[in-house]
Amino acid sequence: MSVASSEPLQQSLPLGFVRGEPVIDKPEDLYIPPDALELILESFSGPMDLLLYLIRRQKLDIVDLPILPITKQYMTYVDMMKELKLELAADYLVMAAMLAEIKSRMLLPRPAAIEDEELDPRAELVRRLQEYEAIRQGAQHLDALPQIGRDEFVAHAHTDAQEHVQTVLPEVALAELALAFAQALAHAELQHHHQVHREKLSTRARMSRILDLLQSKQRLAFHELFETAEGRQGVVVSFLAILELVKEALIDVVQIDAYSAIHIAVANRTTGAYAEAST
Amino acid sequence: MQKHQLKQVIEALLFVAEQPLTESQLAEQVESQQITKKQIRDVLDELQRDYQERGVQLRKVASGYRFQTRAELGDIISNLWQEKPTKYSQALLETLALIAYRQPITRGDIEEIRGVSVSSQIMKTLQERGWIKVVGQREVPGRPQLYATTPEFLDYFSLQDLAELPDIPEPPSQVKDAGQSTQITAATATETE
Amino acid sequence: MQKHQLKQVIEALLFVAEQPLTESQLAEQVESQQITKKQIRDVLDELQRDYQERGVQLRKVASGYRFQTRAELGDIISNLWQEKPTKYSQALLETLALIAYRQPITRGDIEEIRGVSVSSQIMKTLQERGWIKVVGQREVPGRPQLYATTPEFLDYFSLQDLAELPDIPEPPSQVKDAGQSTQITAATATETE
Repeated sequence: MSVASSEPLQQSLPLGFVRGEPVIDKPEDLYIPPDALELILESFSGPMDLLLYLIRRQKLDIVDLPILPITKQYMTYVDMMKELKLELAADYLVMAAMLAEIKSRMLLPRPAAIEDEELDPRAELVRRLQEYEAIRQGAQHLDALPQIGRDEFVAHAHTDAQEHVQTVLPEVALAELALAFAQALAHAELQHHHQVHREKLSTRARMSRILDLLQSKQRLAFHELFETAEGRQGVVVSFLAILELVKEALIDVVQIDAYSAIHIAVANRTTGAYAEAST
Repeated sequence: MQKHQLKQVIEALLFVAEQPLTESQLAEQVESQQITKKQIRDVLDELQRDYQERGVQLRKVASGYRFQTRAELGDIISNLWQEKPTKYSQALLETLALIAYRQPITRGDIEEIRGVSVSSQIMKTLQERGWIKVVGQREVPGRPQLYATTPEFLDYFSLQDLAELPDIPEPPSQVKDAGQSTQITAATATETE
Repeated sequence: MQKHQLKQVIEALLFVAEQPLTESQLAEQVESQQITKKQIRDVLDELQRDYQERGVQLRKVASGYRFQTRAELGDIISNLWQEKPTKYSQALLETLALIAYRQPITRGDIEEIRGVSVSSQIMKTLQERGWIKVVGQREVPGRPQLYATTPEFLDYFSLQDLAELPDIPEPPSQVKDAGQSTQITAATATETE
């Protein structure tokens, strides 16, 4: 995760602990390498974090914030950061200015009449500190919650079920097909060339069947194309289909001698004279 | 580590590992705990028994142990990945309609009527679906293939023969031939516009 | 479908689904079998009991049910991967906490409380992880975007809803925002003000 690398690590790196409180003050009598101090100062996630740390360290009451000592200490840290030429976020200076302003307003004598809590110059800062403290707590809660990939892992089993997935083929309704045909003709504005009738369709279907039969056999005896079971109408349809196939030069009708059996065969390409213009 | 916990660990590891795990790999994961291979094998045996009748089972495959779903559940489980049925494009429907109503017909004929080229994909789809087939070639230069519909096409639309295809509303300019339409009883509700 | 088989199917589905599955989603998977939601819920309850003491457990999180490993096994299991799990920065956690506990909230609100400008990188990371999203705009000049957390955020922390987040003090209201509600519920996530 890129955050870890792009954001400075904010975990405190105290010099040590005294009664459970991290010591990150620069003790007067102890030399701290500038590098270490830098790490400490960089570990604050912002001015509110620093301010809250100073208050907590001295067990001060946020609500009755002693603004003078806090401001003084805050400035000491900011000066240290400047001294170490840390890339001091402007936010720290904004806070410094705010503290200075509150301090000066606290020093001004106020008429007793309008002295109430609402007008305490510290009120806004106190509110923000309380809310920030609550949020810090929320952040700790989040960090402590079990996290997927850190504490808990999603369980998976192998399956070959994907092999059972069937390709679902689109459905088509008959009416859709008829509509599509009408649309195709309408688009082409060729309606008058494509008269479709029931009779004609039977003929065209028979044409397909005859061609299909000729796929497997080179030649078919004429009588093979007629089925008596179909009755007179079937004979007519077959005959019309043969005529149409001949007309479209798709088949040849062959008779070797007079009175010999008539055969039909796939049209010889040399004799094919199909006219595209027939439509 | 107690046996109870070892079993939990091995079970959890098998459920989160991307690949099957061998006994050695499992032993490695818990190595700091001084577990023998024998203990691991015992736990695996026990887990196999525990899951005998469950929806997932512990199976040994070539590269190790893994949990996998019961074979007989494949059909039902595959619903998870089942795609929603799609719809055919207008181009495909028109192509199919032209083949149905005007067969036998070449691709060139279809293109001429539709005024656009017919994609090979459409012809392939229709052939794979078993609805159309080549029934011959037209004996003109290039010998274009002639397409027709198949019995499967009729079956799909519950037709006995092509004559049962719905009649198409006739163009306004056409003079209706009363004698030819006497047999038509099916609804001819489709409209061109 | 017999109850025994229904249980196997649901168990298997939960182990192979990419995402947690809700009762409705499970019902949909077995819909052809005419199973009631009540039956599904009973099976889920039973499965939760069955796995109580196992290495993996059936947990209900914001977007459904899923099997996941016991929290206390985290250390051993994370050994499976070379990479250490991401450690989130204090700044990111504070930003996420603000959005989770005080949603819907603007970037300006976050900056005011944290006292620092919010890095775009953090907002981007949170959005890429799918943990936060824009749910509206506050109707003030500039119409700043309001952020809220998502079900994925809850899933990540194995929570069912925001009410399960550990409590923190309510925001002090003496200076402003006196009317702001402090109730955190899942419903706030969809509020757009």
